[in-house]
Amino acid sequence: MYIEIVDEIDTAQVYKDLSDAGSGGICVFVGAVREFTNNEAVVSLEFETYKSMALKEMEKIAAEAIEKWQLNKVVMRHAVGLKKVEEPVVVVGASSAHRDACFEACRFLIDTLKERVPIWKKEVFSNKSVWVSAHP
Amino acid sequence: MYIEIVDEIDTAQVYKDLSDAGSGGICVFVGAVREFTNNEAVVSLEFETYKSMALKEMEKIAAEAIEKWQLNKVVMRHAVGLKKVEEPVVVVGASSAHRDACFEACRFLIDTLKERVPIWKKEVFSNKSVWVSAHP
Amino acid sequence: MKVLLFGIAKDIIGTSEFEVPSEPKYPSTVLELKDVLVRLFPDFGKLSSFAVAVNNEYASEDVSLHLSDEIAIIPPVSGG
Amino acid sequence: MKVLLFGIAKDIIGTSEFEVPSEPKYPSTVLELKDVLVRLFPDFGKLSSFAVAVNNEYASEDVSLHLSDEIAIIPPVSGG
Repeated sequence: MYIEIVDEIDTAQVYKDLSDAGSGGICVFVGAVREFTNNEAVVSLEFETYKSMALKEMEKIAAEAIEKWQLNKVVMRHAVGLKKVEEPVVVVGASSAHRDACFEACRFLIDTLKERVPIWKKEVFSNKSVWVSAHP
Repeated sequence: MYIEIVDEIDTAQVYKDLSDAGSGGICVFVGAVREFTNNEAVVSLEFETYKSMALKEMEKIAAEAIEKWQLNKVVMRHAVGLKKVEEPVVVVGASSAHRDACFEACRFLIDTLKERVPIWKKEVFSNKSVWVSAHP
Repeated sequence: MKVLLFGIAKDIIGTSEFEVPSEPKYPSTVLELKDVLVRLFPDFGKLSSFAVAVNNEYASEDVSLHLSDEIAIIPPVSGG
Repeated sequence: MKVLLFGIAKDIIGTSEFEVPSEPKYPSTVLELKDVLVRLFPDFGKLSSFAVAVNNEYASEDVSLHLSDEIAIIPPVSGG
């Protein structure tokens, strides 16, 4: 299990982390900065975290997934700091004997991370900046 | 669109192929050689293809996925030749504005590849070898 | 009683750590802490959600607070 | 009329290209070709499936064959 908060995501590393002699399937999701939000040009994103709690929540999510889908390996890695368009901000992945399990688990990892892990994203536009989801 | 039959899969390359300023989500599936099939130890897998038709089928599948899920980029890359335990044999992936589309598309790419693309896998055990799925 | 602040919560109070007033007394539960904060900073009442973590775990409103706890305000998360 | 062979089809015939006999006449459709092959090599009848590709496309049984076509036998695929 690789659970980390990092300054930079190294997407070339994740396959090595997940590869395993018992795994026929590996599924990885990478989230990156998109150039537009609701047709407004995004300059950058800024991520902040409550690190000790974020790591603990990610560990719980990974453990839940490992048990439910009998995964061999799991990666959850989130970046913090300023991220520009096209830069990766999060990578999650799972390896398992067959492909159903790794697909379902990978989807669960990213969905649950977004719901529960204390990480906050500020979208910086040319004329303002907004904490995402803060207001209804 | 990156559609290829290769001797070796470079898993470190795929993120770069899929990254795109308009993509918030990238989903990748890697299929690898598992050490056991039905509790029998696998020595290696051997892949053979009808290359011209395989590329054509993969292009059709990728085009179908791009249209259905409005993908930004697609990768379908399959290896041929002898592959040992833990080596990657196939990588498929998709990038899209949001994560629903890339997850669904990635699953479609690998499922449809397995159904339609003329590639054949021989499982080599210590005492025999078997063309997978050849017989009922 | 110190609370840690992140994201928009930090912007609302203007600092990353806030010392909760001890007068008339410290809040003894998560609910009381939330009441104090919304009273002092009405902008907390406008958030989509407003959770409290005690010792690195989400805490429901009836959880008791102690001066030795690590307490944090968790405004709506938006990772990924 | 030449057909390309892959996977177990190659093992059944023992070669990667097979010259279909011209006597009494060449098969004129995919169905006729399949009939000839199953007659000559009964192991084709034991496969889970047995498709034919004409010019790099899966061809249904009523498709006509010409000597200039690239014809291939597609035993059950198992990529991935």
